[in-house]
Amino acid sequence: MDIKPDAHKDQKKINVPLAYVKGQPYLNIPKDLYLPPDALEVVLESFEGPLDLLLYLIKSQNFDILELPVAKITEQYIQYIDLMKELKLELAAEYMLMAATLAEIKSKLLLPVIEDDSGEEDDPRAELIRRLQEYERYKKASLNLDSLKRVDRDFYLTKKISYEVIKKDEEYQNVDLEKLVVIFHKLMQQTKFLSPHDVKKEFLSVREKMTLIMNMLKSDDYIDFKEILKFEEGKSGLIVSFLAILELIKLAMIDCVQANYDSSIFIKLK
Amino acid sequence: MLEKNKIKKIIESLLFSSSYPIKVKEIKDFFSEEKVPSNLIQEIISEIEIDYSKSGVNLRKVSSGYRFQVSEDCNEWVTKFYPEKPQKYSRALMETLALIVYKQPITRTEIEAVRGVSVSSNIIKTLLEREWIKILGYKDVPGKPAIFGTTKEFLDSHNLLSLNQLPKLDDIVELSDQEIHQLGLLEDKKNSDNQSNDQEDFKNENIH
Amino acid sequence: MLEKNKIKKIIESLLFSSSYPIKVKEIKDFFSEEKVPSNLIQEIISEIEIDYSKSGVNLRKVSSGYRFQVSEDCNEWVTKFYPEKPQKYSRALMETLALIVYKQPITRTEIEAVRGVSVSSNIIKTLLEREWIKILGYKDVPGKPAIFGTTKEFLDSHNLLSLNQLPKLDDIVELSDQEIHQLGLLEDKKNSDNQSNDQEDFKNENIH
Repeated sequence: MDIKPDAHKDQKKINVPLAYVKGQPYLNIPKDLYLPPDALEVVLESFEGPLDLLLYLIKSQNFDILELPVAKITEQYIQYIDLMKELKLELAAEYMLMAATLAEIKSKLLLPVIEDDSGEEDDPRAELIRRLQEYERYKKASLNLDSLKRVDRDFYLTKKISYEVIKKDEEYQNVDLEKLVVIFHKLMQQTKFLSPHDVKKEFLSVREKMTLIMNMLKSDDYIDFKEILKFEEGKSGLIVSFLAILELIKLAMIDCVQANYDSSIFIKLK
Repeated sequence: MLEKNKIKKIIESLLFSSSYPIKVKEIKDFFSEEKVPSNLIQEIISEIEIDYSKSGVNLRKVSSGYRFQVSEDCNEWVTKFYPEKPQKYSRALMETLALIVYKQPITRTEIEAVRGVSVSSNIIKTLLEREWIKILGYKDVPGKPAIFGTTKEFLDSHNLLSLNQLPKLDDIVELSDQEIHQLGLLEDKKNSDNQSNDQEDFKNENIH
Repeated sequence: MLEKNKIKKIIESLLFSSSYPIKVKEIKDFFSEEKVPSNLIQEIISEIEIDYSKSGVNLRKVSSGYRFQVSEDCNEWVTKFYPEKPQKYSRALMETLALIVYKQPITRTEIEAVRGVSVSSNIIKTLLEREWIKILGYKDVPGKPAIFGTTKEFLDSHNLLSLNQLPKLDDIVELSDQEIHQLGLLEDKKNSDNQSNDQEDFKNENIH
């Protein structure tokens, strides 16, 4: 029996051996192992853990969980995990732990029964039986869940239908100003255009004034230098305006003209 | 005010263009701006439900709202039309899911205690990505393990309105022989008749 | 043979459950197994087209087949129903804007000199269309490049009375890495490592 249809497996089928152990064909399986003879590897791979394997051993031989014939089950369990080891299946530590638990229960059962004060027998199998029953409940529940109608397997939804996005006269979303300043700072650092200590409070004022001056110049051909210098802005305001003009001249954006030595200074767009 | 017929058209278009179920409240809120009375909305939704009851798609109420889905008697045809097979989940995943469904809120350690094996991270990841389970919080014990529970999406995916509609755990009786066949071994044997399915299954387990 | 009504239901369910337009040929091929004559398929599709013509969704023939789409007069409602995604500005746009804001008046060449890459015309166009920047004049150098500065609209839309109210550079020079991270800058840096994200940015630039 093959679960994966690859050439290697097909060959195995032809050659009869069930599996290869340490390179040798594996032909003999323990006689009392309840196992469909052609399903060895698949079966061993298919257990979801030691409880699952135990449950299988119990069920497949029609034992009652409550009667749990520990001796028989332990023997078979160990045969299974030996096989798993030989087949180099990845064997979780939990399987070994269960083997130890079974062995412990088995040895306890061999000891003479000691009755406690209440007179009740303390069955060493009780805890394992409880775990098996609980696991079985949820295993059954998982099958029930799997058999529920499930989307995209048993029923289908309508797919999202496309629509045309109608552009509204929305206001543009603003930029995050904090982010803007950080981006600027980073750009400056990148280009070493501005070292941090050069940053001055007036920085923006000068720049803003430069834009204001450019705007003034757009409407008039010539502007009197004095019109730009607004005395009501105070000393620092005057300095800012003056610096703005100097900066604009430096940037070759404006021209400064003066007819005579003592006549008014005019500014015009270059 | 909007005409009733126009409102109906709009509600239809909303239901069809949504990728998730829509709550009646969302529709009512949406139309309250237009001063559409909320009882009219309810009336229209009921009308749409009837209008489509004989068509290839039906309006259906699920846990998180209303959605259209393929009518029951067309499911097999849709399955047949699409060549790709649905994802098949491993037994380990289904057992983990069952424990989360029936024993929620539950931690991974508690799941492992019942299953007797460790739960692979891929299984938890798959269930979280599928949005069938979510982290409800973290348990106040060393390691602060996540506490898992199911989602509305899980209910929606199974056409359930609430967890109460799930088969009861208590209903689960001793397994019959026939059921044993469905379990583990014989199930595997049966699957082996369908090689492509098994291969897919195997692949899935590795991926998860 | 299948009844006509059943075939109609099935075709509806196929059209609604498909993420792609379906070709008439695909439907005909699908039903040929059931011995449904192909002219009947065509007839049914035309009927569905008419059935849905007054509804919120209409059957449309597009280049790759038939598909349902939201009826034209419902588009604005559907658009309104879905919350808008916050517009994300590309890093390139933010950098260009930052330079115009803090170093105005400035020419494109000067922006490019600082950024080290050319400034896409789309970015300038977007900023001009938005009326956040304007051309203040043209510089008297070869090519007469435009000189850019910010507008009153830029201040208004950001609730500023003057550029002086912008966050000062000195305030942020002391920012820790963590704070810069919170502002999203490092996030951008990360994005630039990721080509697909960059592509998205670029797309946005075209849209804005």
